[in-house]
Amino acid sequence: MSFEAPHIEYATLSPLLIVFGVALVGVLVEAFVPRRLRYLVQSVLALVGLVAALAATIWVATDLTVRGDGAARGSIVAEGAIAVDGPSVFVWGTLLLLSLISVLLFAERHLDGGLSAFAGQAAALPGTEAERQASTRGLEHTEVYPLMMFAVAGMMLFPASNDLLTMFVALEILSLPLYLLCGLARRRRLLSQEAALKYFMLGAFSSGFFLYGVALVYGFSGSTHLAAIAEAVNGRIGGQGLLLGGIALIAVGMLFKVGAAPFHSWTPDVYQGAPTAVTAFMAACTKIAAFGALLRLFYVAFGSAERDWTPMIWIVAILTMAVGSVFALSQTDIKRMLAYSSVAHAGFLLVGFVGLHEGGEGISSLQSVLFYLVTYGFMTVGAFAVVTLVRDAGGEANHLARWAGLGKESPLVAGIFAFFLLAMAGIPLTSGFTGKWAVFSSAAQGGAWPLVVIAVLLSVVAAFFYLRVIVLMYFSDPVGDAPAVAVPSILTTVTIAIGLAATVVLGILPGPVLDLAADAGAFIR
Amino acid sequence: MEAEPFIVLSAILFTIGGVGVLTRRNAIVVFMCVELMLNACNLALVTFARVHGNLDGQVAAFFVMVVAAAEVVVGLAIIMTIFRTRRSASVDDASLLKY
Amino acid sequence: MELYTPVIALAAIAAGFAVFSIVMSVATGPRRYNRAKLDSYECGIEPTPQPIGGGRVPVKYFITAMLFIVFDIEIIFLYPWAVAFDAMGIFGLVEMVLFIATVAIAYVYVWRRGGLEWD
Amino acid sequence: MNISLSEAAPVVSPTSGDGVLSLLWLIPALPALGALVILVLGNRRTSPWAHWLGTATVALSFLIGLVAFFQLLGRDESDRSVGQHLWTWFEAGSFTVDLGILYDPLSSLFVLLITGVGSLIHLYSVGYMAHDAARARFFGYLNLFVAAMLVLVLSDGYLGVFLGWEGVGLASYLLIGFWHHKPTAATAAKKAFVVNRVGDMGMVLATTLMFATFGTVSFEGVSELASGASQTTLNILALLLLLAACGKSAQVPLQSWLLDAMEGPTPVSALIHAATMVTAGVYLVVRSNFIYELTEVGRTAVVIVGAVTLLAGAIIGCAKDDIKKALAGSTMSQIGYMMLAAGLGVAGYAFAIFHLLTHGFFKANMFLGAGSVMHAMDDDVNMRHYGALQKAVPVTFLTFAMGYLAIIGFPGFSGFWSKDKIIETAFGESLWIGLAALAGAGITAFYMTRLMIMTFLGRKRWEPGVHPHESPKVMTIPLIVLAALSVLGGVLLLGDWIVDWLTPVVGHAEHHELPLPVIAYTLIVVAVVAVGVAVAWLLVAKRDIPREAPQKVSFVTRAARADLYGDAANEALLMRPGNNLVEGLVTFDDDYVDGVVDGTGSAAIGMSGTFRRIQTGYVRSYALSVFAGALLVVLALLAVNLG
Repeated sequence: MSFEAPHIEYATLSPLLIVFGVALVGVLVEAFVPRRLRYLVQSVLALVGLVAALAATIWVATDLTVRGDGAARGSIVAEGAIAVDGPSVFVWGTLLLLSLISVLLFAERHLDGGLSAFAGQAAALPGTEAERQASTRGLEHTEVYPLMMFAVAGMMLFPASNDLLTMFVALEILSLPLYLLCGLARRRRLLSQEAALKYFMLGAFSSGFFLYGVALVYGFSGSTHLAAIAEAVNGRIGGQGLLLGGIALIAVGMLFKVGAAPFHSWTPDVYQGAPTAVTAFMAACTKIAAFGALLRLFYVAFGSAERDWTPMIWIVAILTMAVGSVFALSQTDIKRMLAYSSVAHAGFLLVGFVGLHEGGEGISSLQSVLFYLVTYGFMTVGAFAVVTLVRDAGGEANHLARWAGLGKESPLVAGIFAFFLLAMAGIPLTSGFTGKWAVFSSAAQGGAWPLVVIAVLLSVVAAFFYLRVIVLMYFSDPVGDAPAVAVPSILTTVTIAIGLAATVVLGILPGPVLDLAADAGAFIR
Repeated sequence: MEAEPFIVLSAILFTIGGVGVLTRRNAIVVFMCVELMLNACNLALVTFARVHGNLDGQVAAFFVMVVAAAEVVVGLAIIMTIFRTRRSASVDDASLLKY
Repeated sequence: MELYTPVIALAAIAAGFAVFSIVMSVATGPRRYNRAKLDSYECGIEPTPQPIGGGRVPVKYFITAMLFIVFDIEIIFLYPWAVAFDAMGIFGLVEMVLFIATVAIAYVYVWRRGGLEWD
Repeated sequence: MNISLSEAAPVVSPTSGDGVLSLLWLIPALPALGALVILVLGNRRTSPWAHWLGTATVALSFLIGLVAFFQLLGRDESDRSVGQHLWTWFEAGSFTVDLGILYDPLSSLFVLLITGVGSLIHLYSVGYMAHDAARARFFGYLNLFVAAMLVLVLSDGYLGVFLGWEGVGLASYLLIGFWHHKPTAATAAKKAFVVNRVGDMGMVLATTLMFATFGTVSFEGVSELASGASQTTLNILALLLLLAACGKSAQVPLQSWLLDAMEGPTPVSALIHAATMVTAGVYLVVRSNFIYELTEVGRTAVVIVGAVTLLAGAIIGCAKDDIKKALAGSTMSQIGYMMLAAGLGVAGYAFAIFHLLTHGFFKANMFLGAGSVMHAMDDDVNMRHYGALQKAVPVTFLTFAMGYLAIIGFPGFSGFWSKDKIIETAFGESLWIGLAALAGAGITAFYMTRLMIMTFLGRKRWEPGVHPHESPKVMTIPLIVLAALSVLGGVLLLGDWIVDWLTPVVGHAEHHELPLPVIAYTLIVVAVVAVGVAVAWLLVAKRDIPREAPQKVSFVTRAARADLYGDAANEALLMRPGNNLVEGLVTFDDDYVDGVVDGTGSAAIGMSGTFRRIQTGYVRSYALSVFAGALLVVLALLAVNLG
């Protein structure tokens, strides 16, 4: 039996390896560092690790090799399992930046009397003596940092996977830590645990679909490599049923992760129940990673079956936008409303997805979706960061009625939040507008006219519920005692400031980032 | 070797698992149904590996087992915390978050 | 089919032996019961009392079971690795050391945080 | 007259500017700066000086605009289109979107109108809002509006126009709802926003379509490439732009918000809902002449919308007892005239703009006059409680009378010249259109005379305890200036100046041969107007005006009082298909959100409230939806393949 040692390109994979390494070191820190030092060590470790990974990403990005006709740059590494190309690196950079500002939210201890937003002791029963003690002794789960780093690593691997098996493993690496993180809220523990249970059950369910899809596609093509699948799809060898069934089931798994209707039902419940810092992180980063993977899979592997799956994406896109926009209208919880808003955003992203795919004149789908993801990520983290600030005696005041009159209470916070909402609504001079413009344009260029018309229509509806909150904050009087706006430490302040700055800059001068997205070029095959 | 019966069997197992998730109340049983779905996938993968005469599917089955085990660890932990708080493992009882 | 003949034969013999010994012990053995004999069989140690209210076990067992899964998984990869060990040479060794080290990190965490202490 | 008499509209090809013309960006930047300073520092900190800052920035913009205008005047006719590149907004591959300024004869007139009338209204507001605690914020919003409006008219592409378009929408929303403690004001603001969003959709779609068709959205690019597009594309583009224009300019069928918008402070009604913002639709159509010139369908649609609106607005104006709503109906009607003229093509563009300018003068004048009257009558808006005010508020009366004479088209006054030209051109196009325009003129004369009589003449019908007094100087000076402009606005037509001035933008019209000599049309119009005045005199002045509106009235009056069932029609026609969502949400929002705020969340009704019950909270039902979704996806894939 001949055997050749596999070749691993460690340098090219360094961003991934750094994040994985930091996660492992984080576990060791939990094991050996004394309790009082853990918070400091863990948060600094996570930050340093992410910065290092970001630096490595930039280094990798400047060093991508040009392939073929020059449309795509990068290389396939780790024996064909991972593709480090322009889009991968772009997504990595975005993910790392957003994770950086999310870590700051994780580390915030200023809002709740010196305690973090995470449960003191997850094993202690809610409402018992043990829980109170854990709280008074200032216990906290610093495990959240390594968990988050594992999730980040999975998110980075997901869109870079060049192999269905790697993709499945990445999907689980990113999901499992998130399930746990969702259940670790310090306040409203029952809701938090329920969110974890729901997310886990449905996530496992959907990954079952994904896996069966993988099995079918493997059955169709005889390989799990995207390139080999593409070849088989192109030649239409094997059974059509296997391929179509496989595409459909894989799509289910993917669309579940991006929160597209009718696979969105977990989104509002989980976003509401999870600790807000975790919600911010996963709302932004999971969607980015999942869209990256969705794009790679459908463009690279199933590209030549495009005629088969485009109508399906149309239906899902329309349904998603409609569900997100309409359901958001009657929400009374701010986090639920933002969750539905993120569902609607997934719909708009899917509109971009069916456009002109890659390359060509004008804005390609890939470019527009990547750009939209950046704008979406920053405004989402920013908005959720603001949500952590509005509090009353029971923790965060998430009921919309508690936000009434915030404009008078704290003009600055209300103003910033209003700005994020306007951005999500897609008002010009905010990044939301440029993002929507990009995806709609690419869809229009791809000839998806009816879809663009519907999208514009539904974005009008969507604008309405954002407006509702603004009206509530400015034009209504507070009910009962007004909620206090907690003064955050520098950590949350920095997060909000970065989110705000990105939203403004990407609205006024989207050029550089659009260029970067264009530079990312096509996927390598 | 005829592959079809195995694929049909795996599809049947997958469906049983899926229907189990939809109909059973106990979180543990629901979870077992999910595992059944994953194992149905394994059966399909191994069968196809045999059909195509390469090892990819078998390797994939190994990884799926690992992932399933990791899922068990995480899942049971979550179910247990819920059970300790609520004294019930029914998935229908956990429905505070809605509308 | 011939491939399976020895296996089937072995299975048949094993099953036959089991049935034979049980039947024989029932048929021939003396019947003198005492309390210890009626207890559950626990390898000679004192049996843990049955929990009240339907067979619930302490959470301690849960952690042990979870830990078992960690090693269970390790075996899945060790087995094919062992088969191909000669062919892979030093590369295979390094990779497996890395893999086991990674698993060990989780193990160390459990150990340091008291997961292995029974009481 | 140097342009050949070709069919196609002139291509926009700006040259670069120098001197003052390189400072054009300051025109919108100054009010924007004012808005920024006032709104960021907040009401409390800026209240001592915010009103003067607001007024000064707009006045300064006016001065720059004036100098720039004369610079432009001094240039060659072929050189009167100045472009200034500000920054590259988008750059994606071969395709870029630049934001820049296009200063040409058309935008120069708008700049003067907006900043000129804007300064006067700012000045007026200093007095009008003197007792409002949030006066500084008011000026912040007002500055924001002026800045956005200037962006709208100075942009060199549709995306820039859209930017301003959304900006004025936002400012209008904020200003209508300025007294948001009044529930009617809050509802009106919301309604305006929603209806405008419907129009905005047209704008977004038009822009996207242009981008997809031409690869550019600049006026320069589109005007150059438009003739190469297919007829269908051009038709759709024209209709989408018309939809946008209808929303902003309150044209049928999107007219319903304007009457409610009168809930805002009166200077807002004067500036935004009479003189400037509502004319943005006309600007859009005239600016897009290179598209409308190529599509018969588009122009016909514009003409029909204009004709219908001008009659509907006039009829509504007849039945309103609320002085501001009567004026709002009149605004709709007058904008209908402009639309009508714009739809007539090259022959009408210049007159549309001409009427837009004169209307800006006299309608702002009358709105401010109405504000002055309300000021005197303790904010009562019901004309049945007025009467015999000409002695009490003499300056207001005189200035209002100038506006009145202008709007009915009394010979010599500005409105006479502009309206006469439109009617004449309409007759040149088609007899029926001409008759509609003529009838509109008669009805206008009727309701304006009614308004004059009920307000200033007749006997006192004042509420007890009301002691009318003339407004302070800071309010009457703008009135006097605007009155003068209402009288003299007609000079723009001297020697066909405005037609020649706009020729580089809209092209030159061949002279139409009319069936009758021009003077005959003028005489007919004057006669019809005289009849309208006489009828009003007989029906209103000769009878006693009851203090309560009579209930036993004809069907027509009832219909007009109900805004010609505009809202009802909206519900019936718009609600069912498509837009029902949006409109329905307004009511839903009122019921539901307000309910939540009041702490009575149980008031949840409406579709969203019903649908959200799907989200049961049970994992198993979610799993079911995933399962169903999986089936849906599989079926969608199979259907494509088998079908």
